[in-house]
Amino acid sequence: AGGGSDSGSTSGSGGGGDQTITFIPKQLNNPYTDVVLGGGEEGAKAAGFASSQVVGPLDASASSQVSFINAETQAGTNVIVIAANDPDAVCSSLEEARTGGAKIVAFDSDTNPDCRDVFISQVVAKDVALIQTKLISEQIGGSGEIAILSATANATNQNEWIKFMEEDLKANYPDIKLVATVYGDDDDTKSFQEAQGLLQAHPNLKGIISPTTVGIAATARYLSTSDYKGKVALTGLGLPNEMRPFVKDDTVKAFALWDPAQLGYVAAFAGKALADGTITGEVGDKFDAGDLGEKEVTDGGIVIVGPPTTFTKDNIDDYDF
Amino acid sequence: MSETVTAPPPTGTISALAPKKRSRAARLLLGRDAIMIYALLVFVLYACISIPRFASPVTVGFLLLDVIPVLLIAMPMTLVIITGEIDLSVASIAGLTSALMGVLWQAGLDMPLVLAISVAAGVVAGAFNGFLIAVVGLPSLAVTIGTLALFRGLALVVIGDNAVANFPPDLTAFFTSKIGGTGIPTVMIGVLIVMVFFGVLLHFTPFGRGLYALGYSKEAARFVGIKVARSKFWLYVATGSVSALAGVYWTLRYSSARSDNASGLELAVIAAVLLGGVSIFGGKGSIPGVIAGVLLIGTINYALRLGRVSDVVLIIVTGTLLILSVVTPSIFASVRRWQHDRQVRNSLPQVTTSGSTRAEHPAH
Amino acid sequence: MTTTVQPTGSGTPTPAASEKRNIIGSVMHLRELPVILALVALVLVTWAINPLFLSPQGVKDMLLNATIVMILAVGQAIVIITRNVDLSVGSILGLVAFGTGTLFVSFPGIPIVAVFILGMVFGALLGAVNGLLVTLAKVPALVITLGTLYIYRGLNNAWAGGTQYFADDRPEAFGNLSVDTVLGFPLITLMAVFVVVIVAIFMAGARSGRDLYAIGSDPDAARVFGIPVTKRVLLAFVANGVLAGLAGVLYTSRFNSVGATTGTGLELDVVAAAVVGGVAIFGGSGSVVGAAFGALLLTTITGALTAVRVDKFWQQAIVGVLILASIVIDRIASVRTARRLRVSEARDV
Amino acid sequence: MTLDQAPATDARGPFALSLQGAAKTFGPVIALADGTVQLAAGEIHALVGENGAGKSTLVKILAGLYHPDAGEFLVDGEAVAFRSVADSKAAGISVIYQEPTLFPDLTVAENIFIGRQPKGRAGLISRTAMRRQARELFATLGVPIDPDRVAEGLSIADQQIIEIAKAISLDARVLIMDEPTAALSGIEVERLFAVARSLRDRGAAILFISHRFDEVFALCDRITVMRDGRYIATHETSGATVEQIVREMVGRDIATLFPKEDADIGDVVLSVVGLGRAGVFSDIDFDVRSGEIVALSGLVGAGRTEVARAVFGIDAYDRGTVTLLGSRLKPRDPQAAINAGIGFVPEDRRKQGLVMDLTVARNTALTLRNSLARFGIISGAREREASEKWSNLLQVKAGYQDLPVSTLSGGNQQKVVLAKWLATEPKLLIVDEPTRGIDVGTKSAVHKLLSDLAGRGIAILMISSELPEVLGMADRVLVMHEGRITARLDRADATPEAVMHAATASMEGAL
Ligand SMILES: Nc1ncnc2c1ncn2[C@@H]1O[C@H](COP(=O)(O)OP(=O)(O)OP(=O)(O)O)[C@@H](O)[C@H]1O
Ligand SMILES: Nc1ncnc2c1ncn2[C@@H]1O[C@H](COP(=O)(O)OP(=O)(O)OP(=O)(O)O)[C@@H](O)[C@H]1O
Ligand SMILES: [Mg+2]
Ligand SMILES: [Mg+2]
Repeated sequence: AGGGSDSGSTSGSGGGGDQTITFIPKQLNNPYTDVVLGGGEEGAKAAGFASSQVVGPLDASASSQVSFINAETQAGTNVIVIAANDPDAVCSSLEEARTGGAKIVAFDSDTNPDCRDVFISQVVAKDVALIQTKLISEQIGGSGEIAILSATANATNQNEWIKFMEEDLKANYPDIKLVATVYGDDDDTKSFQEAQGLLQAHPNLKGIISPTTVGIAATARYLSTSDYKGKVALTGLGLPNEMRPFVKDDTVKAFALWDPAQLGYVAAFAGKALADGTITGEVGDKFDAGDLGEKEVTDGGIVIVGPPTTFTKDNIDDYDF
Repeated sequence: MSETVTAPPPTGTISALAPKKRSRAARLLLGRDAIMIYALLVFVLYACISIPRFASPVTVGFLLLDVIPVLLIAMPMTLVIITGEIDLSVASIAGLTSALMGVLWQAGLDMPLVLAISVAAGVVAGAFNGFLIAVVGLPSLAVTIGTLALFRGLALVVIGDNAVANFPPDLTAFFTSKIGGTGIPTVMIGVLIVMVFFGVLLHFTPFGRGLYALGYSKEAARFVGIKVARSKFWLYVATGSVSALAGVYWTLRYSSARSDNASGLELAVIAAVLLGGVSIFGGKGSIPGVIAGVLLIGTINYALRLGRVSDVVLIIVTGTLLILSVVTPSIFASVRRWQHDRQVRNSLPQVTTSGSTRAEHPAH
Repeated sequence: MTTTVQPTGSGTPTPAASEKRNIIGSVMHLRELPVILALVALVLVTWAINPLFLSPQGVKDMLLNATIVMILAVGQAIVIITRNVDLSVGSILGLVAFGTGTLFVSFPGIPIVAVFILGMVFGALLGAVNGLLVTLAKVPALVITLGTLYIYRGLNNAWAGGTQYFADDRPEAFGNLSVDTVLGFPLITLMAVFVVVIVAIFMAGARSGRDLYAIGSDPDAARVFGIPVTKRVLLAFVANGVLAGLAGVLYTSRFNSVGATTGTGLELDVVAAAVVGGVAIFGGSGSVVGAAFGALLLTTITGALTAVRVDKFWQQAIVGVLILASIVIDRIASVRTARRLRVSEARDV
Repeated sequence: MTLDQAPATDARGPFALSLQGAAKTFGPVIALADGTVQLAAGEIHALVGENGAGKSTLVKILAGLYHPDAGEFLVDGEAVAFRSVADSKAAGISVIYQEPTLFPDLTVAENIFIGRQPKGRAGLISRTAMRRQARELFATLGVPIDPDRVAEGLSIADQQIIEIAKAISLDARVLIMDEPTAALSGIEVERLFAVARSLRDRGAAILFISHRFDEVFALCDRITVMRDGRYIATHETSGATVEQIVREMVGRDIATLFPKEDADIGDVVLSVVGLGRAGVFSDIDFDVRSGEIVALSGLVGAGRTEVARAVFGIDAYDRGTVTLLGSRLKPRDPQAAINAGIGFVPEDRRKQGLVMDLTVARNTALTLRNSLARFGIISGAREREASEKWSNLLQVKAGYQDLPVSTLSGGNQQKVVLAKWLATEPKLLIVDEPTRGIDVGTKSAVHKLLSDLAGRGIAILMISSELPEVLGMADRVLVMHEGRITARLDRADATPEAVMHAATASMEGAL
């Protein structure tokens, strides 16, 4: 990571052309993550980083990211972009990285706000929650039992959405009853079996919300291969490429997601602005996010990327990620 | 008692080929442990030269912080494996300890009390293993696969899907603090005490002597008065306690108490212990070798991360090292045997001749 | 020393009497009995609480869940019986599953049979690597397969990267293997049962199958006795590889996605299933049928606990207790057998 | 000095099996330098030699288990090179090894027929046929062993009998038996001999290894002597004497074999009262006094070892007491027994007596590990010192101190076991088959040693299946049958007839 790579960073927007950025996703080799990171790499290049790296654990456990952060601290990386597996476990090592001069951008899944400079959020958390409750309500006709199949029990983002969903259900959908929340740990097999368990334990279940791409795909696979196909509704957050067959065979009527690539893209620009000192992460700070225009830091040091899209049979073929 | 009858001539061995006797020092310097230590030194040297920024106190700090849980648990695990047993539940005990710490701290107990209760839970968990294995006499591999699930399950029962993070900052800072400018984490002092304790216990006490006998044959051990059940029981209590300490360390270092802390660590510990030269069948192994094994894996791990080599490579390297560590000696041995056989064939021509000239034994 | 002493053989049990004792005895002392009883009890109790548990869909789910672990447990039992162990099965399954996905994507229209064969051959190769390392270098299987667990997983990660193949990438007919049923039994479960039966007959009725027991009972004696130990142990590992390969193909049929992490962490579940099914961890005794029931019991317990809505946080702890209980029961049974033997011998002598 | 001329061979035609000048080394150890033996069809041929003479090594070469470094190996006049045991089996050679090699988890019947189980329907193994054939075999041997029990837990004698059954059931042309009688007592030995003779009469060639000369002379047609890994001579049994053979084996004369000297018999050291364990033994009462050697005699399986194990605390007992020097011993606590002053030389040195992977020094010092420690720490120097002292006393070669015990011959291993127990300076020494598989030289040294120990006031409880040893060594003989003591004989009354009578259950022999 030396200054020998100047030639490749002539388009840098001011500041040192030898700045480095490293992305640490929750887990490597996960399709959703790959889309996010693809956007990140593109953003890093566009923002003018000399080099960008992706490192990370092969399993999504709480502490597995720490030694990667440590290695980055020692390597003198300027910007660390992280999707935290656990908001607190990564904190002390991120503090150490900051002491060493690195800027910390959280994306996708937030860390404890004290340990990062900004958090790049997909969308307003509440919007994500509301769109899912709305979709499920439409699909089950506004009343009946539903359940949630989430990722890991500690996932920061999912837990926040679930909280909003519960509130929304109570306030606006009195006839819908949330009977269970289970966790598939973003593991295909586990999610599959959790879905199966839900249906057996709750014979009157009318719908499932799975606010995680692995969970919704596994559940869709189970439903489409069982007697419950067409009888139990399913929605949540999914990748269009993964969900396409299930939308086409009517297992799933509609689901939502933002464009994951934008998340990485904006994170890279936020990192650049922090490293250049153009922003500090204060509320109201504005920075240029390349093709996506100007972004603003809102309450709690959060940058919102864009609204979620709802995918149905009619529009799913327009997307490729 | 030295009359005519009592002096049979030295039987059996004829030292035609002078036995190449190594001195004790040579044996120490060429032993299995020594090779592990050389391997570690060579790798450290290599990393210092070829990986930028590796040679720095920061490395020492981060590296040691990473290996401490494995290093801790590997100590009693070495003793357990030397007796021919195994403990797969160690990581689950660490997880259970962590979960308990979280719940108790959340409930507002004082930190010393939280620590005492959590470590006590590890002791009880170890004693439970020990009871089933040593007293009831069940196979340890099977039992600890069961308690691996049980203790992890209890951790889930205790803390569910919550995570507790608000431990006192002073305390968590202490767990990542370094001794002066050396880069050595302060907690290494405690770890060192554990290492010395188990090293002395294994290599310099009657108890340790007994463990090797136990690992070879339970019957043989019982005949020399070794209390087989009791020794094993206490070893499991020891692994339980040390795993609990590792759980405490994990919780406070990451400042996060969760049910899945340290999950999967058992295989890493066993891999390190085996790499350190302990025989999985028992009866062989040493603490210095194991320490070198743990540090070797830890250093390679850290060097690769610093060089931004993917973890994919790391796990392949770990697996390959593990296999090499057991296959290489066996290859060396067969090469040596082959060379020896050749040498013997050349040096024993007179036997063949005498065989063929022994006309009194016509065989045709 | 005199040669006129009467032979002490008068106490030998008469053949007829011992034959009768054998039939009743062999049922009563079947190592598989505890696990079968536990399974029946579990299913009945769960069904009483939640009738949906034995609905056609419930039964189908129960069997489907068990199928893959069952095949793996049978393979593992073969290896454990020879006093070895294969911890790399999860990684083998992962590699084969991803390979299966790749085959369907790279060669659209490839016959399903060919995929099964290629998957099993691939598994056999991976198993053979384990077997060769264990037998040629004469080193403990636990160490070798812990090593290949890491290596195979690393290769899977390197090969797959972030790529995953989804149900959509595969022909409908292939996916339907784990959907369609015959008499309420899913097709892949029938395949698994078929495999169990074949392997069980081999282990009990073929000389080379019995050799595996002899090797596990005392490997040194087996070598001294002239049993081709290397060949047989290699055979056990290859057979396990084939079965893990089959499991990998079936996994791909049943689940949605296959990728770098498919099958991670399965190894201990599989060993646990064999142990619960009465396979002695140090080799020499147990049966593949027992291992299959062990797998069925362990996978069913999770489903049963969900069906009766036991708090999910308790589930893993209960699985742990179950494993321990099965080991304890096995021990009680063998202690009783030993005591019976001791007393009856004393009478016979 | 030896008769180097082998008997005329032309009368016997080509040998069924002929090994000449075979050599085998293990690292620095030359186990066999000139292994030569020639077996003719229809003869029983003895192979004798001291411990470590290389007999077992030679057997393992014949079995295809070891590959010789040199030498010529002919079967029926054809040169062969066995690559594995399977090859030797195919050539019709069947071997009983010195150490039983059974599969503990398999049934007795399956142990006998493994690899060649009778087949029934559909090419699958027929258990019924296998069971029947096993019963027939046991009937020939006249032993009551249930073919359906697992081999686990069988006494060494029963294991040896199963090995014999296994070997003879192969109907081999060449049968090799490496000390098959070491664990057997009179009756079983006789039956084995009857079977061996009938095999010979059917034209088999038999190689028989034993340290008991009465057996060798009773059974064998020819005798080959080995010493230090080399062939010495072959004799027709009819023309040889024990003295001559012994001289060739050791290279010098042996004065006496059983030099038990009278010692002053003192106070009671061990007192066993009413000891019982359900199904194994009951009502065991006896005393052993200082300076006294008490022999426990009886047929194999009579429960002698079990009594000794219970006394030492290895096994539990249901009833009775064990008292040493006036204080009661804690049951099931060998360490307490050792502390009180008991030493125990067990019958199975491979599994019970030694830690085969450890060095001679570590093994010898294992019993001393507590007393060698200062402030809980053992020093290696003190350990070696202690070990050297005791192994020198027993003439374990000094150079062996740092070698694993597994590389020593059986006799030297037994010396290490004795050394480690003498090192504890016991008040009572229990020796279970102390000379099992030991050559005459070492054997008489062991006997002399036991006698010396008794002379120094140590009480000795000896279990032995060798009647001459029992009669020669013991001050008193206790005979056991089916778990009970059926006779207590003083030295003067202990005749072979009296002992055998009691051992075979006629209760008249009891007091
Ligand atoms: N595997 C081995 N490694 C090293 N040395 C060995 C090995 N096997 C045998 N020896 C040595 O070879 C020599 C001959 O041993 P062997 O067992 O053939 O003697 P033996 O005549 O059968 O004695 P015994 O009467 O005690 O059974 C001994 O000195 C022994 O220590
Ligand atoms: N470990 C064991 N488990 C079960 N039964 C045993 C065990 N050891 C011995 N027995 C049985 O207990 C009885 C007594 O055996 P024991 O070995 O004590 O006889 P022994 O008189 O010492 O004979 P020897 O020492 O000559 O073999 C026999 O019936 C034997 O089969
Ligand atoms: Mg021998
Ligand atoms: Mg005995």
